[in-house]
Order: sequence, then structure tokens, then C-alpha cells
Amino acid sequence: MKRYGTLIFASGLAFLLFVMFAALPLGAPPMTVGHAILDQAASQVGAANIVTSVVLAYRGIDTLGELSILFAAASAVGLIMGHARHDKPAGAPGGFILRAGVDLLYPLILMVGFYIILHGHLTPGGGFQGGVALAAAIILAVLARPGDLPSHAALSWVEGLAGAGFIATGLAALAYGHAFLTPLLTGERLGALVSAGTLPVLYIAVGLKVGAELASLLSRFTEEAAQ
Amino acid sequence: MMTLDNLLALSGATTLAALLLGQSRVFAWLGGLMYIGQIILLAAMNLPDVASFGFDIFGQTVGWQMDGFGRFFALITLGAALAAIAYTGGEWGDRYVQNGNSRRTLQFALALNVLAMLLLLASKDLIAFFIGWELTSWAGFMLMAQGGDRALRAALRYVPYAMGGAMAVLAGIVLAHTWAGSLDIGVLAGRLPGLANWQIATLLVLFGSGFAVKMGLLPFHLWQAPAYAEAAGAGTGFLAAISSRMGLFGLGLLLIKLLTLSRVADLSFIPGVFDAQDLVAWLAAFTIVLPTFTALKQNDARYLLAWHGIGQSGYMLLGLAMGDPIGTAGGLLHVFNHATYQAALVFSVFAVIHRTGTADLNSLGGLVTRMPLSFLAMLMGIIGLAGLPPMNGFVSKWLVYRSLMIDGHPFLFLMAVLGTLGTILSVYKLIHNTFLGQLRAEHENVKEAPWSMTIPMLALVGLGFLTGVAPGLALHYVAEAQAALGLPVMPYTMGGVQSPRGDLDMIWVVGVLFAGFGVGAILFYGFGNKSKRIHQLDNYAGGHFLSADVRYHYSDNFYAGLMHRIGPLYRSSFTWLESSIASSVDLAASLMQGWYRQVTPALVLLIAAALGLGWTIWR
Amino acid sequence: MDWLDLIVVVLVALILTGAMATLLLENMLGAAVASALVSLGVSVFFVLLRAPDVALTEAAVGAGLGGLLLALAAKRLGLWRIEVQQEEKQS
Amino acid sequence: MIVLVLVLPLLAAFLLPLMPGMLRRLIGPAALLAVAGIGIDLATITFQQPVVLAVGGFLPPLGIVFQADAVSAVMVVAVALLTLLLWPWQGDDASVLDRKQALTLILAAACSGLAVSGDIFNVYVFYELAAVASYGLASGNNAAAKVAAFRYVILGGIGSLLAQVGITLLYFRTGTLNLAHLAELAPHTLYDPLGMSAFLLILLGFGVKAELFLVNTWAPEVYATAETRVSGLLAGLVSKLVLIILVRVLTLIFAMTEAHLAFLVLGMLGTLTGELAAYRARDVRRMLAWSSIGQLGMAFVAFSIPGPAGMAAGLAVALHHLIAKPALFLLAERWGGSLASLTGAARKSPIAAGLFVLFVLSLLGVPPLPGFWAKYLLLTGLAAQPAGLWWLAGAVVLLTTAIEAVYLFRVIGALYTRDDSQESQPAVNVASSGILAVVLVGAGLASPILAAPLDRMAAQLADAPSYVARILPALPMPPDSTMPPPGPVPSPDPMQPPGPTQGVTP
Amino acid sequence: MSDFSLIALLGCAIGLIGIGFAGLVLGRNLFRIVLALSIAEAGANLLLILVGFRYGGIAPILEPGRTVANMVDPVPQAMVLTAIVIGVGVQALALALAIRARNAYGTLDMRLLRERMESDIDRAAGTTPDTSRQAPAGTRPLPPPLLAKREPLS
Repeated sequence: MKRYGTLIFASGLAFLLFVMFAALPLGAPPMTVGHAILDQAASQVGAANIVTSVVLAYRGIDTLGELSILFAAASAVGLIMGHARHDKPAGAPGGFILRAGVDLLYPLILMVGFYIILHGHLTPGGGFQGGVALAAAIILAVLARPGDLPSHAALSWVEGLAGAGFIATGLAALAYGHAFLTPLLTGERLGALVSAGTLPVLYIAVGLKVGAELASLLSRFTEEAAQ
Repeated sequence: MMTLDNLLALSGATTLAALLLGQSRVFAWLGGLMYIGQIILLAAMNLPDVASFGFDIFGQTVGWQMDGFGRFFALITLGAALAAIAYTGGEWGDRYVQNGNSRRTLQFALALNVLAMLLLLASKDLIAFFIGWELTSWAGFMLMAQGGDRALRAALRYVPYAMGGAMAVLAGIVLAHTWAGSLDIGVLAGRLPGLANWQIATLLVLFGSGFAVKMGLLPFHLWQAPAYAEAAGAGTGFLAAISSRMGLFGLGLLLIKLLTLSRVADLSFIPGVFDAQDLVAWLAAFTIVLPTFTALKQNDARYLLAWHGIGQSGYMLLGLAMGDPIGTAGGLLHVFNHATYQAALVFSVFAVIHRTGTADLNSLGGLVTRMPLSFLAMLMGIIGLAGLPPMNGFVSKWLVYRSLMIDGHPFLFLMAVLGTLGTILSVYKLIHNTFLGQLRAEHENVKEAPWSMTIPMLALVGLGFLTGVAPGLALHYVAEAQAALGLPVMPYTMGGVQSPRGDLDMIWVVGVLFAGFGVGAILFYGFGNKSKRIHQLDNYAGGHFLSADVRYHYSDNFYAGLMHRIGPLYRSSFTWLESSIASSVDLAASLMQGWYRQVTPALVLLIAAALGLGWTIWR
Repeated sequence: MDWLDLIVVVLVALILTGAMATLLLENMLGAAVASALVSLGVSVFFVLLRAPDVALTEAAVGAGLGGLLLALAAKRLGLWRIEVQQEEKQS
Repeated sequence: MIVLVLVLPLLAAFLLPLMPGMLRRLIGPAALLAVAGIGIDLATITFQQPVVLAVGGFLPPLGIVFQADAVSAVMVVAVALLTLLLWPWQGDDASVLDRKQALTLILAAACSGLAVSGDIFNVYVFYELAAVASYGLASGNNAAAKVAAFRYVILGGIGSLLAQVGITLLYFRTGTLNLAHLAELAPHTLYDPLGMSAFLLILLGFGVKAELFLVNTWAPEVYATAETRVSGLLAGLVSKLVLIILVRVLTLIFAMTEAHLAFLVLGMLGTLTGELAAYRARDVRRMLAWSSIGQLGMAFVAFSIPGPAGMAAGLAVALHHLIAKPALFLLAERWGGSLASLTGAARKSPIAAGLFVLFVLSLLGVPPLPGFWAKYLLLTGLAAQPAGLWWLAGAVVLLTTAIEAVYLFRVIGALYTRDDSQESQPAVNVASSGILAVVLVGAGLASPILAAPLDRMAAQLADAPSYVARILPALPMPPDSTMPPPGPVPSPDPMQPPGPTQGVTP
Repeated sequence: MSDFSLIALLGCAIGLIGIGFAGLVLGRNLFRIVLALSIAEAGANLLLILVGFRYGGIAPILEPGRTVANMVDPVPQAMVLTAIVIGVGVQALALALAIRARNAYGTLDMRLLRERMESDIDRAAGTTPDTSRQAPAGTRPLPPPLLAKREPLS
């Protein structure tokens, strides 16, 4: 009974949504704000990747909130999972292949991650993607050698400092008399690596924070899994 | 000097003092003095007197003003409080504290009741009225809940009635504000009668039911008897004397001043035969009869008196509902008279409880030889309650009957007389089972109640007798109240009433009465008094001498024959109504809990979203 | 109806079947893999919709890290063995 | 300066785990005190003239806009002080305490962000932030809390999903996210079935945390299992801010009759079901949970009244509940059990019992306590509306108040029943609720003075045109902008003609 | 991209949302419920990106030789970036809660978990459960009477 009712109503909801959106001009959005941003992003922010300038400049507060959501999720998971039981013997280390591969890949992935972060304002990708790469590298290390876990102290230092760095960069604009998170030093050297003023700084902070948060999140699960 | 500000300030000071040092028995004196001071302030106040304080909020002006109508009730309130606090001062209070109760809380509740009632009686607009109303309700709850768990449970039964009534009054206030555009009582009195009939009817129902709850009018009376009976002695006296009369105050304000009886009479159910005014009158009549006969059934003295309190309020409303000078004067005067003897009766019953530890009418008797003063108080009290000369109860009931006859309501008159009959029967049961007949062996060495308890009751019955002989003393304030309500004032003399359609002069009545007693005494004592005093067991019946273990004083199953006749008429329909409402609310509540505990939230959200979108799109 | 539409239609069919599989597969690990595949396909759509950043993020977070997370949690929940689910169903 | 109310707690939360010993315990309260100071300063400004901040220096509607009017300022102050009152001072374990305090700070930051934000997607982000923080806090110490929190997470997830779809619809119709810009474009683009659907989706989605009827089934479970301080925060604080956000969406964007009707009906049902369920509750915690559902339904009913009158009533109800309910939850930390287990508690801690009675009386609306003025405003506002559903709502409010009296006085009766087997209340809770009681009584005594500011707040909240004019001073687009002037979006489909602007004009 | 494929993508996004909803409601296993939530989120994100797309649009990245005239709307992309990261955080939280719940109650079945949670709450509060699931009709405890039976004053 419940099953059929659910299916009926779910399909009904889907149908209604479909009708509603199909009635709208798909492929020809109003872009009331989008046009303006596209026009002015280059002059106002100076990042080649306009999505980056939207994420970090126009909607920077969203990004800050997002970072705090990750932080909240990480600390909530820590609260729920409790601390790592170091007294327990760590699980069996991964096989030789895994360890060797990780030894090979670990620096590589880290490098890729930092590359993605640093070029976030030019090419697709940025803090989030690079941060995920960093986290993946750390997790690979963890999986390979469950014995020496990444110390949560270090991770939390990175988390805290990165988040503080993001906020500090925003407040610096305040110190210059601009509004919070106003991009500074936005030169006209579009496309160069050192351009778009403080955006790369922000993205580095974002990348480090995301990486640290995700790594600590995952390591919690691995710890529990390790026993 | 004699202003409303000072009165309210003194009342507030009394409340504060009760809160601070109410625990000591000495406070009875201090508080008594403060109540006396308030009485003096009030009596010497020249009316109407507007309070200097007050505030504007949300476009309304909230203020206080004392007029004659309020002063009449306020004087009774303060007198009852004085008697009650005198009662707490002595042994009774010490026993009360020994039983693990807090005298501080009792004194505080008493003083708070007085303050709240003064605020209510002096309200100038409906917001001030509602503030006073709610304060009175919850202070009354506090006073009812004093003295043990049974009192607390009884008071808890009052909560739904009180809150429902208050909400009805609030709804009425809001509607009056919406329709008449003001909340000032003076302004409303001018505007409300101009409303349409259905609006008048709505206001009448809302306000009326709210006030009826407080007054214990049928069918909202069930909470009152247990709540008043189970409270602590002094509190019971105060509550029974005045507390539920606030409802009458509200009804008087509503029927006579705000809506005007003529407009109420316009709402006719059967044109020319039966209108809303008759409905109120008949409700009052049934309120006289049914609770009185319920009282007849009670075996606990406190409950018997409490049920009578409900019944007597019917006379007051009946008088008010007549709307003519004599009737309203009778109704208002009955408030005062009832306060005097009802408080006295309660006090004497609690004196008996204080000495014997029980109020069960089947396990008492013969106490007249042990507690003569309490007996005297109860005797005078029941004479007043039954409405016989020379007590004041006779005057007010005579006035009510008189107006019923003049206005031509024979059936209402019959109902009132029927109520009086029931009253006489049940109060005879009260005094007979308590004081007359065979003294129980375990009560052999019962002593008279202490002065702290006897003095208040004797003072009260003395007052009742005095105003019975000279009703003019009280009728002065009654006339004032009538004038404040905008009614024609009934001409009165010191001895009673002089109207073209018949006079009443209590001085003559009492004179004739005592002349008759005097003749009887002369005959009895003058021509050789043959009586001689023997022990009650020095006697024989059916050839057998009597012993203390044999009961020859039939107090169990009193009025067996009468009960055999009218017993089947007690259906307890109102209890059934109350319990059925409660259980239906409980059923709905359990349904809702089922909803919150067993529903699948995601499914509900899904259905809601789907239906909502469907509604918006295909609307 | 050019080749791009064909790809899109096929991919849509695959993704929807993957989603159904996520709900219907007995083996929880398989369900997790299916959901990861779904987000992978969605990231392909992001590429088609000219959103490379989003595609990268969805692939990295949704498919990669999310899949890892699900796998670890599944192991922690003891869902890597079938018989566990058997006795889950009994209970 | 506005941005600090959001940034300071976040900074404190980020840096809290790095602080050495003593400082670690002090940084949170310090940040909250700073926020309270800023909020008071803000209030002094905004009661004269609301403040607008374009974050990042981009003129609206390009960037995100923070807008602080009197309501926002008052809410920020309330957030800071209430969080400080319900602050997790002592915990079992140092690291656990760190995390709890960090999450509490993040919750406070999200709430103040909700208070000042003027951008619908930013609101969504802050809503999610508050949601995640409260999930973490609600997953208390016992096992049942974990299950309740999981169900809460799932329901909240569905809600935010619906809200996201609704925001997508809004963006598709108007191409902007700025509330003021939306309000300007709404009459041409959103007053039609699609706009109404978007409103319903957003209402149902955000309503989860505002304990809106149909999506509030999480409340009894969570409040019964979580720590009472957390319950106080959720019931007292978070619900109010989400409510304010919903009201902004209603008054600014969707000032249609149907939208008000949805508010009214859902609020009425919430009041009825909540109070009735509480009538049958056996234990105090769930009783309070259901009663808060009922009270919030009452707030929804109040806000459904168009115009400043409704805003004033709703603000009064919401603010009163914001003070009263956390205090009751604080007292319920020790007195949370069944009624039978409360007998004689008043003997042990009379002050706490007195406070309980005080708050109960205020909830019931006994004058001169502020609860009465809230109820009075609500009823007068409802009575001023044309008879019909609104009057029915008034009847429902009155009826449920009587029911509420019955079950709350059951608790009081249990407290004052004689029995000597009780332990006394923890002093911290009594002190905190005592502070709240002082606030309550003060508000009751000063109600004639507080009436004017309340009306001011209500007027600002109800005045949509000046809100728009405040944020979009005549389309502040640079000349080189190719931005089309706001107006009817060319929609090829014949389905929606530019709907007639039916409904209430704010 | 033709109109047809856009409609197909719309169907895909909304189909994902619908399937996810159905799984959320019908799923009894906590793990599966989490999966369903993530699927529905993926659908919602796809919908949001779809809304920002224009015919013949190009990625919003400035390079020599690209004009902003026919770029797609960057704002929905930023929104989706945020939404994805939020989603993974919530997912991790839900998974952690599921792990703890299973450790405590030994099952992942939502109904069993709910019943055990209810009974735990009732035990903690010291109340008797009165929903018909625990107690058959007729044996449920009624609310405490407002006034107990009156016994004579002793």
C-alpha cells in the first residue's frame, strides 16, 4: 500500500516538475545578473575563470559558509565518532603493490592538487577540486600505512589556520576601507599566473581547508574501519 | 487623601508584607489593620475616583476608576478578607502550619486575591478589566490550591473552566474592540447597544459564558463545590463569601451597563414569549434549584455549604435579571447578606473540624452542649441562609420575590420558593447532624473553639442580624451601586423599603417576632418551669436503658423517604457532559500523537509537495 | 537528432538505470558503486553543459571521494559481506 | 560592520581548537559578547534607518547584499545573548567540549547570517550551515539521539532539496537571487502558478527547521533525546530566524493571497495538532516540544495577516516564545521526566518551580505578562480581517490556549504535590532561566514603552517598496552594462500570461 | 546541444529527483537512504546547471578569442559548486550517525530502529508508551484524572 502510494506520488511530483520546467524557456535563461557579471568580471575581478570570480568574489560569503559547513560536518562527525582509539592495534597495512604505488603517487597527487589550486583562477578547477586531490593523497597514505595515521592535531591546525586565513584576507579589504571580501590588487594582467589579486590567496586557503576537512572526515572512517 | 491610588497602594503593600512576613502568626494583626485601613479608605472615598496612573498601549488607554458599583463589591471583599485573616491568626493557623502547610503562602494568596479584585472592580476599560479578571482567576486558583493535595487536585479541575472562560472573555473583548472601536467602558456603554442583534448575541454568549464560569452558573458550576470545599478553612470562607461574585459583577456590568437589558430582551427566541432576558432568568432559577437539591444529598458539611453557595448566587442573578429597582436591589443586597452568613457558616463548620477532626455529617452530633457559640453562629447562619426573619437573608429574598411578583413571573417565583424549601431542608440536616441529638462518645471532652475562631463568626452573624433589623445600613451602598449602573434607585428607609406597591419595615417584623418569643418565654418560665437537666444517657426507650454504644440518633441516610422519592432525579448529567467533553479531547489528542509518532515524514513531505504543486498548477 | 543527442539519450538511460540499481541492488556495496557511477555520468553532462568546474568537482567529490566515503562506511557497517544482509533481512 | 556579526563567531570557531588552555574556553563567549555589542550598536542605527552592505563591494544585484533592519538587529542581539545563556560551559571531555562549543559558535554565526542576509541562495547556505551544526549538536550522548538525529538529517536533507529546486525555479524565472531584485521583478514574473509553486517548495523546504506543520515530525524525537540546551537553542532560536526568513520571502516576493493562505492554514493546523498532541504527552520534554510546535504555528498564523498589524503580532509571538521556551527547556533538564517523577520537586527547589509557573502563565497569555500582549495583538489582527478562515484561526488559537492551560497545569500540579524524594535543580539552569525571567517580567512591565519599537520593527518588515529602494537605488548598473532593464522576462510559452498582480499590496 | 537533448537532460534530472525521493521514502536500510539522498541531490544539481545553459553557449572562461557574449550563466555553476560540497558534508554526517545507530541497536532497519528509539525514550522519561504499536487498544493508560475520587476528610 505504502509502496504504491509512494510510487504514485513520486511520479506525480516528478511529472509536475517536468511540466513546470518544460514550460519554461530551456536553453534561453533570462540571465539578468549573469550578463552583467560576465561583462564586468574581467574588469572588476580580473580572473580568467569567471566561475572562480563568482565563487570567490561575487559570492564569496557563500564560499565562506560552505567552508564552515565542511568544518561543522567534520567536527560533528568527530563528535559522533569519538576519538581514534590508538590503544587498539592498527589494522593490517596494505599490500606491497598498494604501498609502492602510494609511495610513487603520494607526491604526485599532492603536486597535482596544488597545481589545480594555484591555477583555479585561470583554468577549470580550483580550491575545491585541488583540496579533494590533497585529501585523496592523504587518504591513500592512510590506507597504505594504517599504522601512522595523520595526527589530527596537524590537520586541525591546517583547518583552523586556513579558515582564519580566508577570513583574514576578507578583513584585509576591510582594513583598506573596502567592504568585506573585496578583491584587492586586481591588475589587468588577465590570464597570467600572478593575477586576479587576492583570489589565488583565497583559493589556497579554500584548498587547504577543504583538503584538511575531507582528510580528517575520511580518516575518522578509516580509523573505525581499521579495527 | 482618600483616593483610589492610596487604596491600591495600601493593598499592594499588604500583599508585599504578606509575602515577606506572612509566616508569623502576628501578621494576622498587622494584616487585619491594613485591611481595616483599606476599608476606611474605600468607605470615605468620594466617587467616582479615577486613578492617577495608567498607560497607553497599542492605541488603547488602560486606566482604573472606582464607582459605586465597584465599591459595593470591594467593601464586601475587604470585609471577608478581614474576617478570614482574623481566623488565621490563632490556633487554627498554628494547626495549619503544623500540618505542613505554609501560612505565608496562604496570607499572600489572600492579599493577592484582594488586590486583584480591587483592580478588577476599579477597571475603567476592558483591558484593565481583563488584567484584573485573569489576576483574580489565578490568585483564586492559588488560594484554592492551599492546604494539601486534595485541594490541589480540586483546584486543577478549575483550570480548564477558568482558562476557557478567560478565553471567551478575551474573544468578546477583541470583538467589541473590532465592532465598537473602543475599549473604554463608558464609551462602549454608549456604542454597544447600537450594534446589530447577532453581534449583541455573540457578545452576550462570549462574555456571559466567561462570567458564568466564574460565578458557577449552570452548566459551568461543577468545578466550584469541590474547589471551594477542599480549600483551607480561612480561604474557604473568603472564597465562598465573595470570590465567585466577581462573575456576578461582570454579568451586571454586561447585562445592565454595556448591552442594556432592553437590547438583550430584543433577542427573542419565541417572539413575545421567550427572549434572552428570560433565558438568563431561567438559568438563574435552575441554578437556584438544582445545586440546592444537590446540597441536600451531601454528607460532608463543607460540600453542603459549597453547593449552597452556588445555589444562592442564582437569587442574585435572578434579581439582577429583573432589571427593575426592587429586583436589582434585592440581588445586590443578597450578595452582601450571603457573604455575611455564608462565611459565618463556613467558619463554624471549620471550627467543628478543628475540634473533632471531621466534617462527615454521619459521624457528628450533639455538639451543642460542647460548642455552644459555634452552635449559635450556625443557627443564626442557617436562619439567614434559609431566608427567615430576623436575619438579613430574609430582606434580600423578600425583595427578589417581590419584584418577581410585580413583574409577573409566577413560574420563576415558584422555582425560587422551591429553592428556599430545599435550602431549609438541607440546612436543617446540617445543624441537626452536627449539633443536635446524641453526642458521640469520642466527642465527650470536646471544647469550644478558641476565640480567634468564634469571634469572627459571631461578628459576622452579628452583622447579619444588625443589617437584618436595619437593612438601610446596607441599602445605602446598594442604592449607590444602582445609581452607578444607571438604574433607577429604589427608595429605602432605615428599616427597609417603602414602595407604592408595599412596604417592608424590618424593625416592626423583628419587634413582632421577639414579642412572640417573649410571650412564649413568659408562659414557659412564669407558670412553673417543670424541666430538669439529666445526662443524655439517663433515659430509656422501648423499655431498655440506653448505652453510649447504641445509636438512637438517626443521622445516617437522612431524609430517607424524601431521597426515595427524588433520588431517581439525580442523573448527574453535567458530570457526564464534562467527562464526555474531556474524553473526546483526549481522543483527538491521542489521534494527533499517533500522527506525530507513526507517520512517515518523508512520505508526508512528498505528498504535500505533490499536492501543493498540483493545487497551484491546476487551480 | 545528431550523434550528440544519441550520446545524451544513451547516457540518460544508463544514469536512470544506475539510479534504479542503487535502490534495488541487494548488495549494498554494489548500490554504492552504482550511485558513484550515477554522479560520474552526471559530471559528463556537466561537461556537455559547459560547466567544467562543476564537472571536475562532481567527479572528484561525488564519484571519487564520495565513493570512497561510502565504501569505508559500508565496511564499517559490515556491508561488505552478503550474509550480513541476509541476517539483516531476517531481523 | 554588519559582516562582523557573522565573521567573528566563525573565526572563533575556526581558531578554537588551536587556542591554549584557558583562552580556549573564553574565546567563544568573548566572540558572542562582541557580537551582542555590535548588535546593540546596530539596533541604535537601524531603528532610525536600516543599513545595507554590498559584500565584496559589488553593487547589487551582482554580489551578495547584507541588509540589517531593526528586526535583524534585534535578532542578532537575541542570537548572541541566548547562545551565551545556553552555552555548553562544562562537558564530559575536553575534546568533546571543544567540538560542542565550535558547533554552537557556528550555529550562532549561521543564525546571525540568516538575520542579515539579503540573497536567497546565501540564505540557503546559512540555512544549511545552521542545519549541519544543529545535526551535530542534536546527536547527543545516548543511542536514541543518534537515530533521532539521523531521521532529522534525512528530513532536513529532503527539505533543503525542495528548497534548492524552488530556488532553481526562482532563478529560472527571474535570473537573479537578490531578494530586493526578486521583489522588484516578482509582480511581472512570479505572480502565476509557477511562482506559487516555487513559494510552496521554498516554504516546505525551509519550514522543516521552523517546525512548520507537515514537516515538524522530527521535533518531538529530537527534543526528547538531545540535550535540553540544544533543544532550547533549536526551539527558541533557529526556528525563529528561519521563520523571519520565510516571512521576508512572503512579504517581499510572494505578497499574494494564496501565499498568505498557505501560511494561515499550515499554521492553524500546526497549532491544533501540536497543542492536542502535547495534551496527551506524558513527559515534560515532549510536552514542551509539541507545545513549541503549537506556538510556532501561532506565529505562522500571525504572520499570515497582511500588513504591519500581522507583522507586529507575529514578531510579538515569536519574540515572546524566543524568551519563554528556552527557559522552560532549561528547567526541563532536571524535570524532563514523566509527571509522576516530578512530585514534590517544588519543595526541593522552590525558586525553579516559581520560575516554571511564571513562564507557564506567560505562555498562556496571562496579563500583565508579555504573552498576553502577543495574544492580544494576534487576536485583534485576526479580528480585523474579513470573517472566515481568519476568525476560525482566532477560535483555534483561543481553544488551544485552554488546552495548553490544562496540560501545563498538570505539570505544575505534579511539581507542587507533596513528596520528599527529589533532588534540587542545578544552579546554572536556575540562574539562566532566572535571567530570562527578569527579561520577561521587565518586558511585561515595560510593554507600554516597548510597543513603539515593536511597531517600528513591524513597519520596516512589512514595507517592501522601501526595502527594494534601499538596496536597488534606481538600478545601480554601471553605464557599460548590457544588463536588460528589469521587467517581464520574455517567456515564449503561452502558458503564463504576465499574471494580474492579484493579492495583497504590502 | 539540441532542444531534444535538453529535454532529455531535464527528464534525467527530474527522474533522478523522483527516484531519489522514492528511495528516501521506501528505503528501510539507512545506508540505502543515504544513497537515495545523494542521488536526489545529484539530480537537483543537474537541474540547476541546466537552468544556466544557453544554446550555443561556451564555458565562462576568458581566453584570447572568446567573447562573453555567448557564455553560459556562471552563477548557477557557482551555486552548484557550493551545493555539491554541502552534499558531501551532510552525507558524511548521516553515515557517521548510521554507524553509531547500528553499533547501538544492531540493525540498519529504519522501522526497528524507530521502535527501539521510541521505547528508549519512554524508558528514559519513565513513561509508559501509549501508541497502539506498543500497547494494544484498551490497555492504554489514560491521562491522569483532573480530580481524584473524593474520600471523606479523615
